[in-house]
Parts: sequence; structure tokens; C-alpha cells
Amino acid sequence: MHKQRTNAIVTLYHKLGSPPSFYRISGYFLKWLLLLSIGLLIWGLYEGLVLAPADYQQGDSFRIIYVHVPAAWMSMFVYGIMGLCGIIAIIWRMKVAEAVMMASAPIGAWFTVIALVTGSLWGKPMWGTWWEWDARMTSELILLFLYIGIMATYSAFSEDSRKAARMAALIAVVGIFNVVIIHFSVKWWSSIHQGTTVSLMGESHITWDMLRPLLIMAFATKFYYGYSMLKRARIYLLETESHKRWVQDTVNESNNGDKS
Amino acid sequence: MNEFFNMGGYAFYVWSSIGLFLGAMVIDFIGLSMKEKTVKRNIKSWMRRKLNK
Amino acid sequence: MNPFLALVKRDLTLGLRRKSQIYQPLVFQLLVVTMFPLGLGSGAKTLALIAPAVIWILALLASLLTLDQIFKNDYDDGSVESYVLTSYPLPLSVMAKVLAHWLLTGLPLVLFSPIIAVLLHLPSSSYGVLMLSLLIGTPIFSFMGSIGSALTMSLKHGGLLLTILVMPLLTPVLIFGASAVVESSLGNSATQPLLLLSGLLVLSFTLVPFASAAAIKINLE
Amino acid sequence: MPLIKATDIACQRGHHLLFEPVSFELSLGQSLLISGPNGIGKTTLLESIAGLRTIQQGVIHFNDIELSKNKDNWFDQSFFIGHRTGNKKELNCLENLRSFLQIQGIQISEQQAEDALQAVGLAGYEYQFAGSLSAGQKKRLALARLTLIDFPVWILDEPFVNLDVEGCDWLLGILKQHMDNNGLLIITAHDNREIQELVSHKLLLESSL
Repeated sequence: MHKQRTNAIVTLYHKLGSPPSFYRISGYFLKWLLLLSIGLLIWGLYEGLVLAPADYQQGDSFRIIYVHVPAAWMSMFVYGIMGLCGIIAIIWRMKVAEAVMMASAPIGAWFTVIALVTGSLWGKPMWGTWWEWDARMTSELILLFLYIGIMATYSAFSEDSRKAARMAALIAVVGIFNVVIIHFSVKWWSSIHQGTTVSLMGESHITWDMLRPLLIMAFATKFYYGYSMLKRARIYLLETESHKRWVQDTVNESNNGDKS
Repeated sequence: MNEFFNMGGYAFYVWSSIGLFLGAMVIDFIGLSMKEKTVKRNIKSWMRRKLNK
Repeated sequence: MNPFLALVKRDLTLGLRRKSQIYQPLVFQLLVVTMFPLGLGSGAKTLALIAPAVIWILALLASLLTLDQIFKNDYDDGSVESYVLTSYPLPLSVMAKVLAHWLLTGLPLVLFSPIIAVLLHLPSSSYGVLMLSLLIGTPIFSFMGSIGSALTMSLKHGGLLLTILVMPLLTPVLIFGASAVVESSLGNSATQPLLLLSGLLVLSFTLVPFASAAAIKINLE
Repeated sequence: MPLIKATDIACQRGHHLLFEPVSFELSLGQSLLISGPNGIGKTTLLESIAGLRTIQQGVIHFNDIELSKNKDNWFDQSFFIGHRTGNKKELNCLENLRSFLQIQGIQISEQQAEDALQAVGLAGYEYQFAGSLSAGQKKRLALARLTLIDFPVWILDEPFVNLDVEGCDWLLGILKQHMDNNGLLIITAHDNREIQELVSHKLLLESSL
């Protein structure tokens, strides 16, 4: 007990684990996350669309990379977060983990959709077809199904949000194992059925001028995810704890602020 | 400037990609604000119901 | 009789008395297979070409029809309590349920597959590989389905949700299973996909009962 | 030392507490009647004690060990019959009785099962499918399990529902016998007066709102 009190990490864990303090602490970050992501988004898109040189093979169409790749990265990153929170939610029954997990699902699904559609928009000029069943696109599509499954499970049990979240958590955890297996099996499959793997990036050499905007965009999407997830998790906590004292105090406070 | 919007002939593909990306963010953002308003309104209404009891 | 065998025996008795669970998936397969040549315009070559995929997808769909029943009946009549409220480990009971389900629905699919194969003009040299791949693959359907069934057992209409949840998880099974048949119909060795399929079976055998047990416990709350 | 000691336990539906937290202590030979208005969560509480649900607030000690860490021991000594009877409609009465208990690791002979059916007034129904029984008979079939087990703790959720006068008398009889044999009983029964006199402890659930 005494040891716990001295350990800063454990204290932080317990603080973040309690809905009211999570709500309070996350409130400080929201504005900054949003501003940072908008700023980086503008900067990254400006560099990517205006400053970066055109690819010598793909021309200007390669600029789709600046939204496609960050979105694809995020779709997997967010799923990883969901799996992690799912494990915490199932084992330690931490409500905040449930909130973070369910708050990640919509934005993660959005990123997956963006990755899929922009991939298709990139594929048309490059491959001459809107859709190619290559390993990456196929796994991404199945990832979308997993996102949909998690959200569908949650809404199917909507009369008991606690149970719904834990059910969805289980799907997320099972899905984590499966994403890996699915990815490798699809890779194996496309290697025997297509002979050569088609790659969007091809052999082109990525210069620093081309890479920098990509990294900026990667950070921009990460910050936007942070904003969207925290905001949604806060709403989730307000909604599910609505009969508790701290929620009523919070709502009253914001009420006084809004009434101008 | 025209050249910039033309994107070397790939205007449709590039701009719809960017548009979708930004559109999704904006939809997500607006959806969040609306959800927050509804939830807070519902909680306030519930508190009034409790007060009147 | 230990609890494992008792549960298997009970479920087999129930399945044999209900019957519908056993023959309806097979009838479904036959019906769909009839549609294929009619829709494709009877080209024997096309049929043989798509046969491995069609047989495997049919096996998948036919299994999906019965998966929600693994736990749903037990939940509805309360007999799920008989194996939850006992010191006998729940994952083992899940395994018994899965075994019974496979014996009632998976095994008939395996035994029935040559008939489907004949109708689709699959080269007769691949029948062995087809049955072997289904023999390894259909238990994975039952295992994965037990997670979906445990998750949806308290829902009135959980069938569609179960399909959405389980189908993506079963893509690797379909990939390896159908590949094995394709390879053998081309005259190649099917060892690699069959081994990968066996690997999936071992994985689901060891991990899935725990996931299903967790799902049952969450669902009873 | 009490066998079961519950401290400030409460159940949730969704994120909201159902009733004010309750505490009780029970030793062998004692019994507890849980009552309260409809929808207060009697069944939820009973299922939580039985181990079907997890207790979200407070702790139960069984034999001085926390219940959640002592589950196997608890399951080996407690027997729960809920409002869903657990009978399979495609099995006949004998098969139902035997398979349910076998799945729990309890072996009974056909003769024992027949005697049990006789005791609950289902003699002559041995080979009738449970699906064709009336609601009261189904309840009797479920309660017949009580005569075949020797678990010290019985947890019964509304066992009198659907039973006729005779059935109620029979049930009261075996509950009394169970108490006399130093058994422990936790029960809900909203429509039975006589059980009120039988039990040693009573617990009234109150709304937490």
C-alpha cells in the first residue's frame, strides 16, 4: 500500500483509471491536440502538395501517398490501441479503458475507409483498375470488417453499455490475434496467386523532400486521433455515468460557461 | 496556379483523395460536437426530472 | 461418466432428435450448387475451375447456418448454468460443445463433399485432398463459431451479427483450404496449405475455448 | 464463524446501482429470504451470489476466503436453481435429470432418478419429453434435482412460482428437511407466506435512487 503511494506511474494509472480525473485531465489536452493537428495538417498538405517534387515515374498522382499512407498507418495503430484497451477492460474491468476503446472505433473505421478509398483512387491511374486484390488492400478491407463487427457488437447490447463494451473488447482482442494471421495468410495467398506483388510505391526513390511531408501528416493524423478519441471518450463517460455526482457538477459548470 | 490544381493530369484522383480525407475529419469533428450537445442536454433534462420529484 | 463426455453425449442426443441441424445445411449446399451451373450457363470447364472455391465457400456458409445454435438453446432454456456453475473448467465444456457441434454438422459436410464435388466437375484426383482439407478446416469453423455463438447467445436475432463477426476471422481458413484443393486439382502438392491449415486448427484448439468461456461469462452478466 | 459473509454487496444494471448495498452473515442451518419490489434486482443478486455474474461492488467471503478466489470450492458446495429451469425439451424427464447432474459431475443411477421423479409427483412421466410438460411440471422436474444432491448451500430463485398447493407443501417439506440437516438456504419467494416463518434471516432490498 505504501509502496503504491510513492510510485508515480501507479498513481498516474489510478488517476487516469478514475472517470472524473480522466475527464478533468483530458480536458487540458483537447484544445492543444486539435490546434496541433490542424496546424500540422495545413503544413503537411502544403509541403506535400506544393513543395514536394513530383515522382519521376508516377508524376503528381503519387501525392495521394500523403493521405493514403498516414490513414493506413492510423487504421492499424488505432486497432492496436483498441486491442490493448480491450485486454485491460476484460482483465481489470477499467471503465476508462472501455471508454478509450469504444471511442477509438469510429475514428479508426474512418481511417480505414480513407485508406481503402484513397488506395483505390491511387490504384486507378497506376494499375488501371480501381481495385486489386493485393495483400495490403485485402487485409485493410478485412480490418474494416473487424471495426464494423466491434461497433455492431456494441450497439447490439446497447441496453447494458457495460456488458456491451466488454463484449466488444473481447472481439477486439480476438481480432488482434486474427489480424496478424489474416495478414500473413493473405500475403501467402497473393504470393502464390499473382507471382509478383504489386506495390504502389514501386521502385521509386523517396527523397527527404518527399518523406518529410509524410511524417508531418503522420503526426497530424495521430494528434487528430488523440483529439477525437479523447473527446469521444469524455462523452462516453458523461453518458454512461450520467447518474453520478461528478457528471452533474461538470454539466452544471459548463452550463454556466455557455449561458452568455 | 492552374498547374497546381491540374496535378499533372491526375487532378480527379488527387483532389478527391484529399477531399475525402478532410471531409472525413470534418464529419467526425461535427458529429462529435453534436453528440456532446445531445448528451449534455439529456443529462440536464434528467437532472430537472430528479429536481421536480 | 465425466462431465465432458456427459455434455457431448447430451448434445449428440439432442442433435439426433432435432435432425434439422444435420440435414438442412446439406440441403442448402445442394440447392446452391444447383444454382451455379444454371447461373453460369453450363460450361463444364468454368465449373471445374471454380469448384474448389465454391465447395469451400459453401462449406463455410452451411456451417454459419448452424453456428448460432451452439450456445443459444442452452442460454434460452437455462441449461448453460449446468456447466457454468460447476468446478469443471468452462473451457473444457466449451470444447465438448464444439466437438458435439462438429460431429453433428462438420463431419456430415466432409462426408457429403464428394457429392458436391461430382456436381461441380472437380477432377476426381483431388477428392482426397478436398476431404482432408475439410476434415481439418471444419473444426475451425466450429471453434471460431463458438466465440460468435457465445457472444450472441442472449440476442434474439443474433444470426446476422454472428456472421459479421465470424466471417472475417475465417478468411485464413478459406484461403488455405481452397488453395489446397486448387493446388491438387492442378496436379501440384497440397502439403503446404494443408500444414498451414493444421497450424490454424492447433491454434484455435488451444486458444478459442478460453475466448468462448470469457464470452459466456460476460454474456451472463 | 459464518460460512457465508457478504459485505456491502450491490449489483449494477448497466452503469447504475440497482439497490442499496446489503450485508449479511449466514452459518450452516440458517436461511435467508431476499425480498423487495419488482425490478429491484433480487434475481440479479441471487445470480451474483451463485456465481453466474460477478459482484460489482462489495465482497462475499465463503469459508473466510473471498468468493472470487474460491470459486471451485464454492461451486462444489452450492447448488442454484434459477427462473430458467435448465430442462431440455427434446430430452425425457429421466434423461433431463441425469444429464444435468452428470454435466455437473454428479453420478446418479436410473433408480435414483426414478425415485426423485416419484418424490416430485412425476411418476409415470419418466419417458415424456420435457417439452410436453406443463409449466408446473417443468418446475417440479427442476426441483427434483434437490433430492439427488448433497450440497450444503442451496440458492433458489422463486422456486414456488408455477407450483400448485401440493407442490408448495412438498417443497416446504424438503426445505425444512434441508435446514434440519444443517443446510444453508438463500431464497427469493414473493408469493409464499409460509416460507416467511421457515427462514431465520430476512433481507429487504431498497432502491438506491
